[in-house]
Amino acid sequence: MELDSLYQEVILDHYKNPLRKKLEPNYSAQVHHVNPSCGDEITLNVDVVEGKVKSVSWEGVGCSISQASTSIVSDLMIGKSVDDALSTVDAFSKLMSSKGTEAGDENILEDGVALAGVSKFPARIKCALLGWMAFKDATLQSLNK
Amino acid sequence: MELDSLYQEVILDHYKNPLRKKLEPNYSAQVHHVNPSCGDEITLNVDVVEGKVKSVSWEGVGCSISQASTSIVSDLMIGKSVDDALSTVDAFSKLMSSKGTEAGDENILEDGVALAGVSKFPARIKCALLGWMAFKDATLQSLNK
Amino acid sequence: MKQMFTPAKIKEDFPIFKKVMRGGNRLVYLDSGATSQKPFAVLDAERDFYENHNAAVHRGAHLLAEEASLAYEGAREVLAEFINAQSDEVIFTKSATESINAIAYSFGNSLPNSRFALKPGDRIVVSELEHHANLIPWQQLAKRTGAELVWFSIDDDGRLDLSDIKNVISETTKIVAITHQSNVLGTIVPLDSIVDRAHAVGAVVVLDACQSAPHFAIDVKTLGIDFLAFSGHKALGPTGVGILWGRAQYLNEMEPFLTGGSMIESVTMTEAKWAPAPKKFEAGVPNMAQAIGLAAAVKYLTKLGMNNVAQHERELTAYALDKFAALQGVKVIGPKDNVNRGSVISFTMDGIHPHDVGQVLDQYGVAVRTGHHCAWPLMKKLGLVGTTRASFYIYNDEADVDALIASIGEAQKYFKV
Amino acid sequence: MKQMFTPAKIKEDFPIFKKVMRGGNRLVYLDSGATSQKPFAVLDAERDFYENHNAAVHRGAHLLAEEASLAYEGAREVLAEFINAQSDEVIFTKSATESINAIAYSFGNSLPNSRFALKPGDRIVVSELEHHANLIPWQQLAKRTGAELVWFSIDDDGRLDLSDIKNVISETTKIVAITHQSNVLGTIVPLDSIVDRAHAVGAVVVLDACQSAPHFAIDVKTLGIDFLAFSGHKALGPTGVGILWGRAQYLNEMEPFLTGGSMIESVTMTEAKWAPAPKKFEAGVPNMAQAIGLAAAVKYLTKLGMNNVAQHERELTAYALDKFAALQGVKVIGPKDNVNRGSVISFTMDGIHPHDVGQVLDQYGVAVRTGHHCAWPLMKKLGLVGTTRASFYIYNDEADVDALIASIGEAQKYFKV
Ligand SMILES: Cc1ncc(COP(=O)(O)O)c(C=O)c1O
Ligand SMILES: Cc1ncc(COP(=O)(O)O)c(C=O)c1O
Repeated sequence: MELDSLYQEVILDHYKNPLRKKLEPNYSAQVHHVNPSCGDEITLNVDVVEGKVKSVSWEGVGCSISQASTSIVSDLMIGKSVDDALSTVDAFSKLMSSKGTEAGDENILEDGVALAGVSKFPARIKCALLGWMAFKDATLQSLNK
Repeated sequence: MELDSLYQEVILDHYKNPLRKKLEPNYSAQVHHVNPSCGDEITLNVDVVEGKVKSVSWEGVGCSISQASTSIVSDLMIGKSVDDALSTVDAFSKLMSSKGTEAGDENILEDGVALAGVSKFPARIKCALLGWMAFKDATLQSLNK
Repeated sequence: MKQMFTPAKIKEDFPIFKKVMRGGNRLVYLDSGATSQKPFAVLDAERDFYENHNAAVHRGAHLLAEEASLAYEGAREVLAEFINAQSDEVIFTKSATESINAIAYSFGNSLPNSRFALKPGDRIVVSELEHHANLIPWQQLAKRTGAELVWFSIDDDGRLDLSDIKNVISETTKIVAITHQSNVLGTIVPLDSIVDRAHAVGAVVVLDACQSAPHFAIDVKTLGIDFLAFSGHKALGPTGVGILWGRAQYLNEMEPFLTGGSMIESVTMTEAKWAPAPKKFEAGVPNMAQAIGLAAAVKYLTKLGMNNVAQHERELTAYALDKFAALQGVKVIGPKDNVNRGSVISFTMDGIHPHDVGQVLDQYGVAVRTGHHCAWPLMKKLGLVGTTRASFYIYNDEADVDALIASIGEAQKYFKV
Repeated sequence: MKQMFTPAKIKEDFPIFKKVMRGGNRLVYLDSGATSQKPFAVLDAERDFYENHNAAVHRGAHLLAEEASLAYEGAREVLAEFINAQSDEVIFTKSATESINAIAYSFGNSLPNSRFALKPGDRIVVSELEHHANLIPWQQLAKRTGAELVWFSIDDDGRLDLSDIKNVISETTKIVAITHQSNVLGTIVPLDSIVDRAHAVGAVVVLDACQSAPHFAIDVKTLGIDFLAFSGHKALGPTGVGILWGRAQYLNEMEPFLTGGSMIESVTMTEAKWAPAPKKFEAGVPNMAQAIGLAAAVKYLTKLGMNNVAQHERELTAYALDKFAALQGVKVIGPKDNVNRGSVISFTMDGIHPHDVGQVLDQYGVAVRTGHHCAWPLMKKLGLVGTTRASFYIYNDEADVDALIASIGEAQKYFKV
């Protein structure tokens, strides 16, 4: 069933038990992102210290894809250098626009590869990207401070 | 040929030698009417005296149908009572919307019946009506004075 | 009459029902609230125009231009009859969205001494039920003119709260813009008291009929409203065409919205005078094929009979509401009884986000809409991120409802809720 | 390349050429300047959308909505490529008229401190060649903002007089809105000096490409303009769709025009925030089938090759101008040489009004346009009530020109001039 390529077990797990879903009081930037076509919203805090992502935390409402994806990106980025983090976001964006032709590099994206199937469902790509774009935005804002 | 039902000899005659095509200095109302879809314009003077159309005169540019029709209406109305004149306009309007099913009453419309064929050419009905509508407008304005 | 109404036969008029959906399923189209499907009659009418009569209307001295003009003006007459209006009161726009913006901009363009001019202290009234298309244009008009935007609230059942109507529609109110039927909840708005009060204070009533005109008979004279807007694509018609109706008297007084060719009486380099309505509001070469297609659509509806359409949808909604009432973990949002409500059912499911519900339903060929349905303020008022919405039309039947209910069960299984 | 361009074969792609005209004649369609005919490819693309993929784009979680969105956004990419733009710079409107009004209203809506805001003392520049669609919206904008409307004159040949360009495009100029090719005379406007001067004073250039985009290759980057508008229906596309292109940077800064669904970032009862372009400028369910049809049209054109199209029309125009030069009592209005002119020929006939010319031609199956061609100020400048206009396109050939010339002779016989 096509559905199974979208809703991998990993995703449903993250959805039921999202990681880092509690805003940390310390952050270098806070962003609020919305998916205007479905109404999903998240607030995401990033704390960048000395060129490294020290913490990522978030709050928000959304579908399983956006919640799981935000959970995945938040956990994945902690400890990475900003450069490394941003290129990881790029790798994920590329995967999302692959129309199902790519599987994603598990060394780079870790649990993120479970979202590969989303790229076959154009309407859901925005859901998967919500958290990643929020993270990117917050990280860039941190740099500009 | 369909054309011949549009361009009766009478019409071409009126077109080449239009009647009353010189503005009279005495008038009870002057109107300026335009056919915005083709740019034809006429100025028409009506002199209504004691409930009778004393004179009709005009100037303007336009196609053979609008020029001939204005010539016809101008000449036809002189001497008529206002009531008679207005009901003659109505008879002509009705003829124009008859889609070629009516020939027109020659006792009422005189040369105007030559325009009966226009009703089969929807794009030309406005041309044929230009002078008649100007006459009606000017006559009604005369009454309101 | 009823036995004539056979959705299975109607489906045969709609080519899209041959489509094979995900999982090899048939199409269970429950998204007519977003856009309806199109019968052959509409596709053929458009095509006939292009193949045999295509020319710019009101221009050109040739046979094609004549035929195109007759077809286009004929379409206007068909639409006028559909809502019991005069044909020179019917304006073809590209959509209901354009229709509503046209009214708002036209009012905004009017001279200070005009009845349509708004100024600080004047009031525009809407409701919490509005689709963005009947909200944001008024927000913007209020902003441009300094007028105040005020709204009717809703009660827990999604019905308008009219208890305070005298204060909401104050003496300073110039415009009341209201939806006829909520696209989210199906609520049908009681117009009589609103129209009475609006007219008592000298305001005009603008009706968003997007969700009503396709579904039940509309008579603008009986309704007593002043302007009406709906979209062709929700009424079996082509995309790219909408209707704006206004009382002749108002249309004549109003300033135009879009300016350009064919809407003028005369033009110089610095000045232009306007043609009478409807031309004044139809600048440029119009959406001729779409207007003609929409006329074919309303002819199709009229042949079915709008009262039969309404009855069919009412019965189907009753059937569906019964099924929903029996479901666990599923909540209908909006009126739960079948009184003054249309054939739109919004619902939420415990533990599954609407977007995920829609996705599972799609796997079973069931096409619904999910999200805020362009009525975000309503969602916020209801404390929801979104709903899943099933909306019915002439081609739907009980088997479609059964498929919906079954796929909801599958979603619960899939998400283990 | 040239031998590939066979109008007789192209005609076979256009169903309307089977039409039998008045007097039993074949259709000699010389009115593409008003609207073009449509090939099967376009009609089939629209129909395929309705029959297999119809749904509201950007909404709904189902397969049809996905397919509709992909098709619609795919159409945007095709159009972007056609004019060498980025796809998020391409906005689907209902017509060129709407496109131009959208720019004018968007500027009018901008905040006082915006680069697009106009105030008394600012200047908008147009030309005497303009179609009403590229004149009245600017008159209205000038009226609403207090800005001054100024224009380039034309010389006796119908060419723009740019000798005074420094004064016409003054330092206070904010907008230069100009036609690329006159729909009446065929004059192609030299853009380089206009764009240079406009940019030197900080003004934006709005190009009315209605008569150019369908007929020769357009590259917005090379032209250096800031906004461009054209209509689909003149470019083999369906009615009810137009293109508005603007530089991304400007679109991002501009206020929206129509407001409603799908163009927002967020909405409350009192406030709305806008989505990025192109969505910001596409409120409501869009004209999906028409956008997709237009994409099929420009694909058809691209396959022919826009340079081949231009060359074909140039050769046909040369052939026609030669024939016209040999006629007695017939005067070509506008450029008589075949340099910087398109495939539109306006003419007057001694002793016969254009409307009567058109009528006689129609009797011979020759479809032309007559009147002021929505360029009334130009007519007045030329001292004419109107002209008869023949306009050529890909499906026309020398036999069509011969039919035109022969029917002109018949008109002279009929009216005995
Ligand atoms: C030069 C020019 N500009 C603008 C327009 C307006 O286009 P439309 O009526 O399709 O909006 C036209 C055609 O009518 C035109 O020829
Ligand atoms: C109630 C209501 N109003 C307005 C609209 C806007 O219609 P459109 O997007 O066709 O302009 C819609 C549908 O989208 C609607 O349901």
